[in-house]
Amino acid sequence: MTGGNTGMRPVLIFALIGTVFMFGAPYVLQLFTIINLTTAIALAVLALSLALVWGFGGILCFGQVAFFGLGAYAYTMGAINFGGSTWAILVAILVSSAFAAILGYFVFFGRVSDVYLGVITLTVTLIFFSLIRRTSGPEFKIGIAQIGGFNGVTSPPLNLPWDTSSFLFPEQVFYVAMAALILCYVFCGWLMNTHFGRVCVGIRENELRAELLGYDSRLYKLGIFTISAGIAAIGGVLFCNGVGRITPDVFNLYNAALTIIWVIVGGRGTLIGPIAATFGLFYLTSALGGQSTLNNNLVLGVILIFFVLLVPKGVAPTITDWVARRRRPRKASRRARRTMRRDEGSNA
Amino acid sequence: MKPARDKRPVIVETQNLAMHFGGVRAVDQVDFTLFDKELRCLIGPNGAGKSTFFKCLTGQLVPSAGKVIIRDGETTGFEPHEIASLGVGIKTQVPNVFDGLTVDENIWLSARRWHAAKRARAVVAETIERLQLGDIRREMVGRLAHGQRQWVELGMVVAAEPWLVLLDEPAAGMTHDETARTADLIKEINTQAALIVVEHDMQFIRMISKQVTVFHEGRVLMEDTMDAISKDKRAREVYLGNRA
Amino acid sequence: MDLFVAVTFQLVYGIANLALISLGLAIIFGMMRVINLAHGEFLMLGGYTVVVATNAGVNIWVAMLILAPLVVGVIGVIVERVIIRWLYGRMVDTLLATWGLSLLLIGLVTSIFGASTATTISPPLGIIRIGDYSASGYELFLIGVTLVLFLAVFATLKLTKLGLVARGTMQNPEMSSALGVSTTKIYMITFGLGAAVTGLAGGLLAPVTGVLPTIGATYIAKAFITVISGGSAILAGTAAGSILLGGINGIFSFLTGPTLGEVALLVAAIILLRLMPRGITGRFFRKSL
Amino acid sequence: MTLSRRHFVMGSSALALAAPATIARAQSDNIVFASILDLSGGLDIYGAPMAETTRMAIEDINAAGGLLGREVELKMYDAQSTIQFYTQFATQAAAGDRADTVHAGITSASREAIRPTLARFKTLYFYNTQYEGGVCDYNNFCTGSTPAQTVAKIVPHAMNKWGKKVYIVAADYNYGQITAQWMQRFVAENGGETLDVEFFPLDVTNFGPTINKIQTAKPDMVISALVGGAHVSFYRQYAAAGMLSEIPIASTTFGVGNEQKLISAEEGNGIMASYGYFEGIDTPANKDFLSRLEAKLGADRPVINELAIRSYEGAMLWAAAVREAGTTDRDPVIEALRSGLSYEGPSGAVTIDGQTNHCSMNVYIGELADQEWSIVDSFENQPPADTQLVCDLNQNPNQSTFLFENGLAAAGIE
Repeated sequence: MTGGNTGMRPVLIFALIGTVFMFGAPYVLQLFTIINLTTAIALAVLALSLALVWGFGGILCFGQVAFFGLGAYAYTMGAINFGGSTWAILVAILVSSAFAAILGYFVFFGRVSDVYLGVITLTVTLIFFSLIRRTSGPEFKIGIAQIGGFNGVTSPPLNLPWDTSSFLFPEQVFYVAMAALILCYVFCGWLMNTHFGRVCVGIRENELRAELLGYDSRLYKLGIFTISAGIAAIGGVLFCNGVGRITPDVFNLYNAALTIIWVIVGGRGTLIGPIAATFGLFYLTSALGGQSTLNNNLVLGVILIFFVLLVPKGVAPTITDWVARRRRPRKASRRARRTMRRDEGSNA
Repeated sequence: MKPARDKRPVIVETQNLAMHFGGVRAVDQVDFTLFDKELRCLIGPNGAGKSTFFKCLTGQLVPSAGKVIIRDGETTGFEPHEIASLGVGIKTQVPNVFDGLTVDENIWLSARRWHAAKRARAVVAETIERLQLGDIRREMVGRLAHGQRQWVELGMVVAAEPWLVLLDEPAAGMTHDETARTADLIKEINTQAALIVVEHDMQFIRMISKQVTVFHEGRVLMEDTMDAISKDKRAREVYLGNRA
Repeated sequence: MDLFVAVTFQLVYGIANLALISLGLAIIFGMMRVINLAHGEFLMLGGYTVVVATNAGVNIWVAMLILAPLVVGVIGVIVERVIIRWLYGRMVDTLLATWGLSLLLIGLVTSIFGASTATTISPPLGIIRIGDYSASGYELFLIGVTLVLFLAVFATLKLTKLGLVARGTMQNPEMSSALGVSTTKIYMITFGLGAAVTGLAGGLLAPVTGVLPTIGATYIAKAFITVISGGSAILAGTAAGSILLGGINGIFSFLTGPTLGEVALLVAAIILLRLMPRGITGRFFRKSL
Repeated sequence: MTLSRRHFVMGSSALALAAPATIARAQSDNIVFASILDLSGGLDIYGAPMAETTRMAIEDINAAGGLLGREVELKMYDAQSTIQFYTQFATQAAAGDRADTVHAGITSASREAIRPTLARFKTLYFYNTQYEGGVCDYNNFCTGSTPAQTVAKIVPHAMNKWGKKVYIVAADYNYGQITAQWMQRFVAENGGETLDVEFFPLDVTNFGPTINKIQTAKPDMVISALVGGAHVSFYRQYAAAGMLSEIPIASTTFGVGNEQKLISAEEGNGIMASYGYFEGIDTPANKDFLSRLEAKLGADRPVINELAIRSYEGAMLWAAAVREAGTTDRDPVIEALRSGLSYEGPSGAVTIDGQTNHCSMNVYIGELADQEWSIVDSFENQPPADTQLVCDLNQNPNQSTFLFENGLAAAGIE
């Protein structure tokens, strides 16, 4: 696992690549690919949120999809009630963060840790799954929006800010999604270079030491947990736009597992790794859906075991280490100079 | 309560402090007083209760009975971060450092707790200089030798500029030279702050100590200078006996 | 009165059922600090063993009581040798690897047997009458088996060397190596034993619930929550967790219907873990097995 | 982010299909038939047989010379029991493969996820599953039976045979709830009494408490709308408690996933069910179909149920419409279908009802004996009466809604 302080430069480089992709993709890729990419991007935002809370905060949240799904539902309910998506997006982020804050208070101030925290978050996810599945019927509604039970509910598409008559088409939502992903990514990168972010990494490394330095680890954990829930909610908003619908399935065990897989494949302690892994595995699962020789569960299971056993750090950190090992002997002095500059810059 | 031998204000005090684990009384009715700018060593054989007592002071353990008072306020049952936030620097027995971060980052996290960004950087630079960590400042702490890790932890304590420092076996696992340097550092810290040092190494204690408290079976056996203790029959029996 | 007896019987059966599906997971968790997320699939494999064996003409009792634990136990040992042993001390990683194993097993069984399998096994015992009410004799049998299984595990822990190490590990996870026994071997046996108990449970439940490749998902969350709520003591923890959660689930199911019964179980588990982060036996009955 | 407004196409009806100029043309001159079903994950128990009969339908069409002199190419997607893949593959099929028709979906959730996508890309859509009814969409043909078709027949049949007091158990989700409502309605219409209705989450496997309640209520029969693999436990536990011989069971959902093969003969004997198809239908068309299927897949072929047969017949209905329209273009094909097109298939005559885009079909009642259904009664040409109550596409051809989304009451049915 790498330290949290990697500086902003790689973050900005990847953000630039993302921006180029965002404007270039529509001229290279087919329409259906662009439309379908929205879903992948939404899931990448979800992976990013887990990369933040698990990879940097050290909090193993099995139920990150709970915040993702909650965001999607809150957006859908909000957009139906308000007749537009602008406020609904804010509501989604707020609802999800607020819920995370309450749940986080409950667990972090109760000093629930490790695997027990994982169980509680997973359980909360399963409660959503069970409860929302049974909300079919007219008596279950929020405002004028029916919750829809097992079948789920149609999510209104995004519209231009405060212009409820101009809905975006799926291929246009792609731009919004990509921009949101880039912004969330830069935000997370920036956050990890702030005092707050570094303390979070410190707590991940050694909670007692952070406490002995006078940091209340509970507050920091609560903070990063809440922020990551808000980011997951943004992913949820994009997701229900990409799919056009939100169903309780979003809360199921398979999706909870998949989120963990993205982060472990991409690498804990990096932000770009899980994003890249999401796109890679999304492509893979889509490709698997077009064939019927290999069972998909089989393939996913093998990937997960393979990574845990042989590439436990995940792809991104393994590549970084490999590059670093190859460069170190010859370019040690240059690297030291660069590190120094980087530190000066990020401490400012 | 022991009569004050000193005009300096009392900054740490415990009253009837006790810590029980099941049926075992690890610490039993300890009354303890520390004055401002004092340097006190706690000694005693294994299982005497000194480390448990230390953890009651740092908030790592909540005492079963009695009170801990730091400066003017009662801190019994405080969380470690609350104790540290009073301006208390703490080093635990096992080196507690951020293994995945560099030496720089470790010390920065301590300095930044108390200072704004710019001043924090200056404090980090000073601390690195003072502890002569310049050569390894970019290294991951997890890759350093045991003694170096101890020093990084001391660096974190120093960087917080505390007025009270609690150290649990600071010289454990250090080479002879490192131990001597640690002793010097402790004396230097003592010019600004009071210290409580739990230690095994008698030589080390002789290097730094003025007043020493001897623990035995969870209680304070005696409290005196190192010289007096080496001559005391009871102390020799329980602890020094065959070693001094 | 008859109703009361019938409902109580169902309540006890619900608790025994929960204990039965959780015990194997608890053994592995309590002794090795490994959370086996492929637990549901081990149950599924137990069920498949029984179905395949009976279809091949094996007596159903032999299939359930001997073959199911044997086959799944051997699979457990293989899994431990190939995957788990590389990951000791890395709780999260074992969790993830077993999650992968769970997906793999579902995929494998689907590929071999197809999405649905013809099963012709039925509960081999008759009906018991409680006044106007009746219940399945097989359910009574399962309650009995659960009790016997607990006693057997208790005896193993109390009387064998394995049990000694197990108790040591439960008190102090680092201590087992200090006892001078081959921890590698002990871990392998433990995992195999846990798998075998799980296979037995899966085999016994096959006639009640049927067998599908995806049936494991129905069990895993419940077993998982029961074991974590119970804490690290294998028997006391599983028993306490099952009684509390199974009891709440049963009572709510009868009073308000099964949906709220499920929700009540989950909510109870969350509150419990907030109050006792180390589970029931992390707070009470600490010295128990 | 600055995005020029030029990129945003305003309005709600204009299609943005023309926006990026790089859409690939269909790769060949083949007619493309896309199928999206769950072939892995929890729903594969339903999807697998549907996929087999879909393949067989395309083979049959091609064996008969294809359509309009062109070969029909089958693109099959596995949605892996995940809703997002439905939207994704539907987009890919419509915009990428330029499919001429898409036959897709098992759950209502999956149908509702892809219906808007296919409407937007003007791609003809067939949903070949029995479901709760209520879809009213010009572009979407639903070939499966709906509760009013089957429940309306089985309830009086069972009540005549067993008695008037009924206990309903149903899966706790949209389909189960709406089906339970129709059950209550037809019980009342036939002068019966519903003692209790109980709903079960889809993953419940312990039905002990409910069996106690049924014993307390002492109904003349139990009607079940339980669904899915976990709920099969109900029938096992019910039989194990000795109840099957005392209080019989009727169902319109038992057998959807070939549940009769998942329980033993003793556990299932006597259960009554109603569908638009049973293997035992004694017609040359059906016998021929089954023998050809067996020749293709061998003796361990899946048991054919209504889901599987509609997948075959849905494909055949579409093929017949293409032949009649003389083109694969959507609008003429829809018109051909809506003109009351009929196909004589293994289940009998299936006729498109132009008012609702659903089908009128034969309904059969079967009783289970030794894991095989034997047909005890049949009703010809039953209309989709429930959807007809609320939907009239002749009046409003632009309608594209799922009217029962929030239950029957919300659609104005008491």
